[in-house]
Amino acid sequence: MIHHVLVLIRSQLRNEARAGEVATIIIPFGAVALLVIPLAIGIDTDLLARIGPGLFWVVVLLFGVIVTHRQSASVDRPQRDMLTLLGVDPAARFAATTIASTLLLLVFELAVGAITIVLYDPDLTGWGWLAVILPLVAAGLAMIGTLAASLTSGLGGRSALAPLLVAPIAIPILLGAAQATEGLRVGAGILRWVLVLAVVDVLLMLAGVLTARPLEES
Amino acid sequence: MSDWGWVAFAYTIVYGVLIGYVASLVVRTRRVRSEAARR
Amino acid sequence: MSDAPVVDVTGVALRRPNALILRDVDLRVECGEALGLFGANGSGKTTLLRILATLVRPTEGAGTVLGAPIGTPHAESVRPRIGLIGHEAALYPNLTLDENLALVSSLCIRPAMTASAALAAVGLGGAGRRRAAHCSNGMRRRAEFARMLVTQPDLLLLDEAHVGLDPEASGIVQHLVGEVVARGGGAVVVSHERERVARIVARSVVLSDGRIEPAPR
Amino acid sequence: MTKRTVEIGAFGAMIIAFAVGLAVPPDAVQGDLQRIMYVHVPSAWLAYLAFGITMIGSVVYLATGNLRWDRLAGASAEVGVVFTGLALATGLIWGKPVWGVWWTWDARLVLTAAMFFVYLAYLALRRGVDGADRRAKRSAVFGIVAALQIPVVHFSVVWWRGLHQPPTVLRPDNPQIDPPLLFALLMAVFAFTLAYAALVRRRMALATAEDSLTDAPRPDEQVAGAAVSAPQIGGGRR
Repeated sequence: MIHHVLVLIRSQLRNEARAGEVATIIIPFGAVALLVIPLAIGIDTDLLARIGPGLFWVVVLLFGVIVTHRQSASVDRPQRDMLTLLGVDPAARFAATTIASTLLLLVFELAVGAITIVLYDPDLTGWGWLAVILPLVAAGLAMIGTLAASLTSGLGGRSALAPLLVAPIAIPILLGAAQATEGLRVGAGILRWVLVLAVVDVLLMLAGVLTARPLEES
Repeated sequence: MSDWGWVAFAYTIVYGVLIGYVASLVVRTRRVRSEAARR
Repeated sequence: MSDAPVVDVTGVALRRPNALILRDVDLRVECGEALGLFGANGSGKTTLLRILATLVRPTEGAGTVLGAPIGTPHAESVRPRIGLIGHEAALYPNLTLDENLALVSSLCIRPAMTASAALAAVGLGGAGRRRAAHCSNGMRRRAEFARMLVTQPDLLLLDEAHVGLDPEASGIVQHLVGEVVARGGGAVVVSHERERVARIVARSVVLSDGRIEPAPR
Repeated sequence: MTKRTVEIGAFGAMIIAFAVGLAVPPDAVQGDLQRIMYVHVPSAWLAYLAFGITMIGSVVYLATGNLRWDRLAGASAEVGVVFTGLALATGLIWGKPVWGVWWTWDARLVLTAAMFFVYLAYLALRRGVDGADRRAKRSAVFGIVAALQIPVVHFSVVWWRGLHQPPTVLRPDNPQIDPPLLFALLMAVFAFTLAYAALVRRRMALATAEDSLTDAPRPDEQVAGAAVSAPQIGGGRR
């Protein structure tokens, strides 16, 4: 099982590295979003510095969904049949796709984060905590996105439906992440918000593993 | 708008939507029934 | 392996929203038998193959595939012994043929051949470093046949086996089917090329009106 | 209880609740605007109840595979989205004269809005999937994921906005609400809940009829492939 997961992660990441969808399309798209927001709300550098982290998380949430729905993660029926017949457990497939997406989302977060720092000049007090917060957010988004992708696989209107499934469910992730960074800025405790993120991740992991089989059969 | 105006507004929306929803259920049920009868 | 038939299903029906795909299918494939399956476009051949591969649960019907009752969790245990080639290739487009085959052999419980040996056997030894997306349809089909050499299934299910194949490549189909038959397994070959199929199968049936009928001679 | 009894009871109770809500004296503090609460509170209660029922239906469906539970989940979600929408709308209408703004970032408001969108997503998913079994499985999975997340959404939103004044009704030792007004509120909750039950039953019956229309056998049923015949051009049948 673990062997299967590792093999699948490697081939998914390699597939994405060659396709380059995250690096050449999704990251630039997120960067453009960060660039146009000040054009719409005005160039008040103090204001931008204050809302920078919040905007960063919004961009991560909305554009991160695209990362989990990249072409290289979509498994068409022939590939899925092949993996099933090779005896790959649906839960192993969920785990592999989720972990691969988590790693790519981390890359996405780092790239978009760097752009946020350059454009908005936010306060970076306590940035060491990001080493905990960023992976937790990436994992949560990856799991929601992977679940949404398998829920909508093979349906018409899939590309429009998946983000609608993800966004409201991801509210605790957004709140947890945004409040944690806000807490860092004002020097308040952030443990509670890190805990929210961790709980979300654990619940999603349970849901993903337990429902992989019924989803497989549908 | 007076207080009663706001109350009337709220009640109109609530009861209007509920009546509309009941009507839509009735219409949809009828449509399915007639479709089933046609077969 | 035992002498129980490789495939033995009766009364298989499959209902999908607004359509009945299969009505009442009885099908038996003995050990060491290759069966040709014909039928018009849209008659449900692909779906029947997916049922035999335990990937689709029939609405009605019972029977066994490789000894495991279909539609039960038990059927999952025989999946690694089933090989299915559909009309679309099950390849990751951005991985090379080598990498695709290596993926299969590392997921496979007991690979019968290395990835590169299998590719060489189907005549793709020189194309191993090409990405699947850059290969022609015929090459992708050959890569799929190489996958069968790696996994060595006891039940071989070939959908539209001869589409896009040059004469040499149809020799591969003949070899694969002959091999599985010699092992005492079974094969079901779906194709529209009746002459070519007749050469490799012992018996043929037609799927028509949701039922199996003997093929007209 | 037959379907008819529930429906007639719900209808009667709604009329009584409507009349009582308009007849009771105005609230000491809020005046006549308090009357909006007689439709707002029961709608909000049903938003939660409907979601709970959807969750139960999803779990039991996945455990048993009985499509009845899936229909219950789907019906409850559809009726729930109506009441959640009404709870939001009446909340806005109450907020404008009382607070001076339509919307405030109150924890309960944000939570209700989030639930509304989760419901909408759930219904959109149901509409997108063909076939009763497939639809049931996928929507049950989403129903469970959503149900697991709702408490987390609840706590995170509450923590985000700080704790708010708890509901004032459910404290029998220290009643802060006049008996007639309390009666009007409880009557409304009772009537709306009965209406919810009647609507869910109707919706389930409709779902059963729809499923039997698409999935059940028909005498003149076409088998796959029957729609394809020999071509008219190119020499016909080989």
